[in-house]
Amino acid sequence: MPATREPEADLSVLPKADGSARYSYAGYTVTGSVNGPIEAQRRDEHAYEAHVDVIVRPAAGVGGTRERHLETTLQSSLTQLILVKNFPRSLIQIVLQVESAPENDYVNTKLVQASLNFAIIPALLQTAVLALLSAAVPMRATATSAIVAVVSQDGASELVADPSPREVEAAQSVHVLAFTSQDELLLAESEGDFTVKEWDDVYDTAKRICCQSGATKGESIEMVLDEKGDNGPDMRQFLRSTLETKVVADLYWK
Amino acid sequence: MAQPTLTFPRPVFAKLSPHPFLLRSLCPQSESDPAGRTNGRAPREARSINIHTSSLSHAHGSAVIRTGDTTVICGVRAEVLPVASIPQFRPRAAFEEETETSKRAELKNYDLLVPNIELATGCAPQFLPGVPPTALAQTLSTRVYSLLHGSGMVDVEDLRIWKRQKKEGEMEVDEDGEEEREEQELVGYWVLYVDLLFVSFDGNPFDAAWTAVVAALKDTKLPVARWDTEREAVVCSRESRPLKVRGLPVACSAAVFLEKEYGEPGEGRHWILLDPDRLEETLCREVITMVVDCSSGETRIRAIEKQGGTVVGRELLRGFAGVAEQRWKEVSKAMQ
Amino acid sequence: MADRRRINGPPGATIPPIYEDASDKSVVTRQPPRSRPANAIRQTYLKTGVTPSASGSAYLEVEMAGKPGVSGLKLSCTVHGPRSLPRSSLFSPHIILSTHVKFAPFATKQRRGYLRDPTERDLGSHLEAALRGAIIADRWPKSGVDIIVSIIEGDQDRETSRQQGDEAWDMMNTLSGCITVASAALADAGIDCVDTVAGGVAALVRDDADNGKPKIVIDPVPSEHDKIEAACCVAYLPTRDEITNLWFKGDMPDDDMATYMELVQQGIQASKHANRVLVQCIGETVG
Amino acid sequence: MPREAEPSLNERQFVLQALTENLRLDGREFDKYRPLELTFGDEYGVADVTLGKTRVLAKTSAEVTVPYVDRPLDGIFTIATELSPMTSPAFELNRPTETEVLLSRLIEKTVRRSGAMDTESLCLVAGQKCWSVRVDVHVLSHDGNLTDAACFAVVAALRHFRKPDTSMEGGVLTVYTPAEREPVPLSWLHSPFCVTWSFYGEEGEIALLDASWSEEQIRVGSCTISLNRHGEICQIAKLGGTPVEAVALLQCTNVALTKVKEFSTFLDKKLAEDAKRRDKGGLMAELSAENDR
Amino acid sequence: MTTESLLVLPGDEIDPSLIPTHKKNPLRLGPGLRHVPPNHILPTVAGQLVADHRKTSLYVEYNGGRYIPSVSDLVIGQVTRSAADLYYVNLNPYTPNASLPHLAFEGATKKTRPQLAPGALVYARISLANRHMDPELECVSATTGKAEGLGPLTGGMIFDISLGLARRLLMARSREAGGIAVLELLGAEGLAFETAVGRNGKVWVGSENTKTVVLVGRALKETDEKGLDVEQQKKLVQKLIKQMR
Repeated sequence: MPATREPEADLSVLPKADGSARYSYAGYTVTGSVNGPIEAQRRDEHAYEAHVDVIVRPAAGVGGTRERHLETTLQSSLTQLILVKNFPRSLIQIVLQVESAPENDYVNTKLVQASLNFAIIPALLQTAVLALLSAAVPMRATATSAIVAVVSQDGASELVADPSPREVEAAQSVHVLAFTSQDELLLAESEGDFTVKEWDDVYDTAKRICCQSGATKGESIEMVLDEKGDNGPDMRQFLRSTLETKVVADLYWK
Repeated sequence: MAQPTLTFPRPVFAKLSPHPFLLRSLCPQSESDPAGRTNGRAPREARSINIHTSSLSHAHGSAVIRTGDTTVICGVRAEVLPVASIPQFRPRAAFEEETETSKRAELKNYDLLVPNIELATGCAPQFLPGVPPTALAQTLSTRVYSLLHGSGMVDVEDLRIWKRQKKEGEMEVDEDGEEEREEQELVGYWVLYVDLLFVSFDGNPFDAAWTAVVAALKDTKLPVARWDTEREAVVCSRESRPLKVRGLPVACSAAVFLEKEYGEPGEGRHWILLDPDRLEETLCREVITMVVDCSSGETRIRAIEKQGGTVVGRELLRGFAGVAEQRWKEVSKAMQ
Repeated sequence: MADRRRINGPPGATIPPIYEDASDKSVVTRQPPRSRPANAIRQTYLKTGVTPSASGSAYLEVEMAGKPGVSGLKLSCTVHGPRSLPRSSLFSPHIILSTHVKFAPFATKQRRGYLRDPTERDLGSHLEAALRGAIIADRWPKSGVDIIVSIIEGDQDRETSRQQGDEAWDMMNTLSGCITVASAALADAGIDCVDTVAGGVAALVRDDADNGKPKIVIDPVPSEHDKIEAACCVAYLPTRDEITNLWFKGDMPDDDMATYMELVQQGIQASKHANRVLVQCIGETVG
Repeated sequence: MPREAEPSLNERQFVLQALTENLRLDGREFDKYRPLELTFGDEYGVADVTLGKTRVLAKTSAEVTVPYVDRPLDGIFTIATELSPMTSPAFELNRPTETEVLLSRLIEKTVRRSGAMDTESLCLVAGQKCWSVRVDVHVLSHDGNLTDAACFAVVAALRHFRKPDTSMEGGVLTVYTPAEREPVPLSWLHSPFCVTWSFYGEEGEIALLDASWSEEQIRVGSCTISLNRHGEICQIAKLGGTPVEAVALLQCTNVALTKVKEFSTFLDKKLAEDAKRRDKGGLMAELSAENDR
Repeated sequence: MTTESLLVLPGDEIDPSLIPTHKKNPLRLGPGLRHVPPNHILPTVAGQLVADHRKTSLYVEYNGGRYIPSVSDLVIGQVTRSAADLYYVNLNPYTPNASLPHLAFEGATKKTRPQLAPGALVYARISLANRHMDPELECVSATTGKAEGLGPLTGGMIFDISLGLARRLLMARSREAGGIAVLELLGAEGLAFETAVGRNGKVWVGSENTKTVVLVGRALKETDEKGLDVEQQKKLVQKLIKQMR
């Protein structure tokens, strides 16, 4: 099935959780729930701040080592966004349930995969941020994330935003970057074979996707123009409009 | 008469209030006591690394890595996987030509590389046995696995086991003799179990573990294997051949230490501590790892992992590539 | 069910390499018969403080016997504690020992799994018994100590298991090593013991060389002998002349009490040898 | 882990009082289900089921693997129902609660043990290769009556699922990718469903269908009846609780049958609709979409 | 009252012109905002920034999330157990209990204090709340010594509603300011019932008539979940009343 061209999201889809979101983009659909601040177990209790617990659940099969890795990555990033010091000794629990991932019709993939799953990080992070906003958990800033692959087309290498599984498979390098709403680099994960220069170009593309509406500080526009690969969506604008809808709905009575 | 001042011996200070302890040490006090890390290193100074290979007699390749107080042992053991016992096995059709991508997929889909990291050896007080692998252990294993595949160090061709039928005439079996006269059929693969055991843990596990993996793979010698038609099985002769290992990716990690322990991000000063030790790791949230390979002459980046903070931005990351190159030189020297 | 916390290999089973010469006896190049005197142990290397972050630690290595494919013993041991027991646990007037012995996956000729197997539990309990007799336990009420031995390389010959089909002999050497190395680590941790306990192994062997007449040797290497009739592993406190743990295995005529006693005696001898190494090593670290 | 909150005394008293006056808090009659909705995902074998505020997602997957030694001629068929903290913070991973155990057992009995799927058809090479079909049940939101919702989701997902096509030539097994050959459905024998009654009052004389979370919390007993549209009963589970009149139970079973027939026709309708939808697009459309991406 | 409003997300820069200023009384920061020294004011939640120049106050209007206790909030709690001299009361699930001293009731003495069994409901005011301590409750006004409607809630039924609705119901002029009229409409229909609204997203409804309670509950829930305005609330009430008769 064709993957969604534009990101879509619904907030507060789970009536029982404090906050929740369903996010789908580029073939990924993730539902996230947030509960907290709630009572933390003794082992997770921290005297000065809330413990952020992230659980990633694959659509099929039991979570394995790579889900743990994703959890570690997300946890360290989200802890930066949430004002954890507001809730000492408590727990903020984020569960991210993958509903579907883009399927590669050209291979029969195994259920349990051990390798890092780069492509899914943006979807997970985006869902988590939306769910946190829906749960009105106090945050320092929001964040947006993008994935860019460097694909070599007959010699010349080009940047592809939101690559398909096949493109990822054949890509020279794959990069996931996330920026806070203050334009700081929150997360950077790269894999493959590339140079500092290539990473620099990737950075520009990712930054544009993530921070466009917020900061169009002339992020090397000309480079953008002569790049034929699709420019990818404007994540920050997407985040804003999604929340706009929610807030308007919440405050319908005003 | 001098004021009695309350002073702790360093270890007590370190235990009671680690953050101020490290902070104080990093801030220049006076000429007499220059700024530096509590472990006596300069911020951008890594621990020297010591590599010792083929010390294990039951493994096909092995390495012991010592860097500071971190000691890790890696053993590579090869076992035979007959194609018959690969459920999803599918011979390559004649028309499909073999690409780098297809080879990597083959290596991955048939699980021919199996790395695992064991921390629960009491290598540090927080790692006691009798518990399932911690999130850290699992994360490390995943990172090693991904880098093993991502870096393409091992060529699946090197792990294939063939059944060869001579057209005519007996001739001595030769592993990579691609004579036209013989037709060959893929009968199995070598599976490489890469097991890592931490004997002593003092921070920066990934760099040490990865170095151990690379060293052990370079040390690996596979028995020469062939298909025995009588026994209907893969048999090996005593002589062995070294595993071909492409490139030399080297991992280089650092942690960001913030002046304010509980302050706003971006507030106050910060230090980038290369090759952090256990104490430093507990005090730092933002970490960065860059894997580079300069063996081809030019510097290629193989992986970047930066998370847990917002200090390291584009400029710092660019700069860090230089640091990683330096580290590569040191490690590749140690590999000799 | 595959372990979801580890990276699992292929679903189908993998086979350790089968060597073409393995089948015909002719090529089985047997170990040159034992060169050292019957009452001598192999060269042993012992070092403490290999794991600085632990309360105490030690590393023990027994030299390889001459031929390749035969590994010596490589053990590393860490001690954590004494530390207060968790609130949940019951009151205990003395220190609680918890011993773990784990083979590294690459320690033996068959790749070891990560989950603890019975052999490892046996070794653990033997070790626990051996040490309990040495530690002054009531000096730490309400506290516990963890003693972890990682077997980096087991004392084992690639061929023997096929010849004798019994790992027990190897296990005995391994156990005695565990006892010695743990004892060193305890000393390094400054945990008071009544005496330094050390392990020793003696075996009743039968060699064609001396036309099948049984004789007793200490610190036996199975592959150096045609047949091992029986063996015992003792944990022994030299100054107090006490045995804290004794593991005896094999078959001997039940009337032959003398040989039995002799075997144990020799075990004690072996342990005394080990003890010398131990004391010297501790001496170095302390002095 | 934080414990589930007990209902307040007021709540207990009131809900009972209301029931004796033939009132449910949401105004339903006693034998009415909350609105049941079913949506299929883009890929095969995904069923998203909502029952009021209860929401369950079932995902089917299949891969070729090695059969169990003791069952060389059978494929592997597993249903995994792990409740995550998403369902409620009271649930912890790898720590099955009673709810979880009961749920998985009921579904196991209803779907797997009743031979809803022909597992022998999953065997590819005797003793060597077989299909392992797996359904993962994800409870996204728990507002009561998980069992019925989950069971419905599982059956729907399995019937919607297509597994890769295979062929055997000269002893060589080939598993075709979706791009090569259109995947094929599982060989399905019958569709069982769960219908759960909750009982209230001293003799459990009051019986409710599809109890909500708050109703479940104060029930004195429950009974899950699993059967298919032909009225063949797969299992009945009345696990403890207040004893209930046998006659009453019979009545429950009769009502259950009518409900199951409704479920069954509803599912058939949904499957038909989905098939039509896909036919329009069809695999070719998918591929072209794949290409121009 | 003079208010401007716009959507803010956590960390957004707030246009200084929006920040009310006053000669003497200092700026009062309401919920959803934080002050980052020296002079940054940043939103911490997504919502509508409301600046009240008359009160020189600034806050973010939003709905949803978990209730976080704050002093002088009226809440409905459930007694979990009784200790030597206080009750442990749960305000919302999975959070630590609040404590309610046995003597924090109108005219309560060791003898006369109300005996509350586990599971009993109380309508209370939060007397102490801060991030480092579990909250404390009182069912009597410290100043007047009167209950002022606080105390045990007997009979009736409790319904969960969104924090936003709870806030609106508690507004002085809930119809005008909060756009919520469903309760008074039901009253106008001649239904006899009493309610207690807890800031922690709970409404207690008591009445002689069970039907009435169920009906009020459904009216509230539907209004909340469907986000009905006053007109729709009227229709809803009509519908429900018809159903009941």
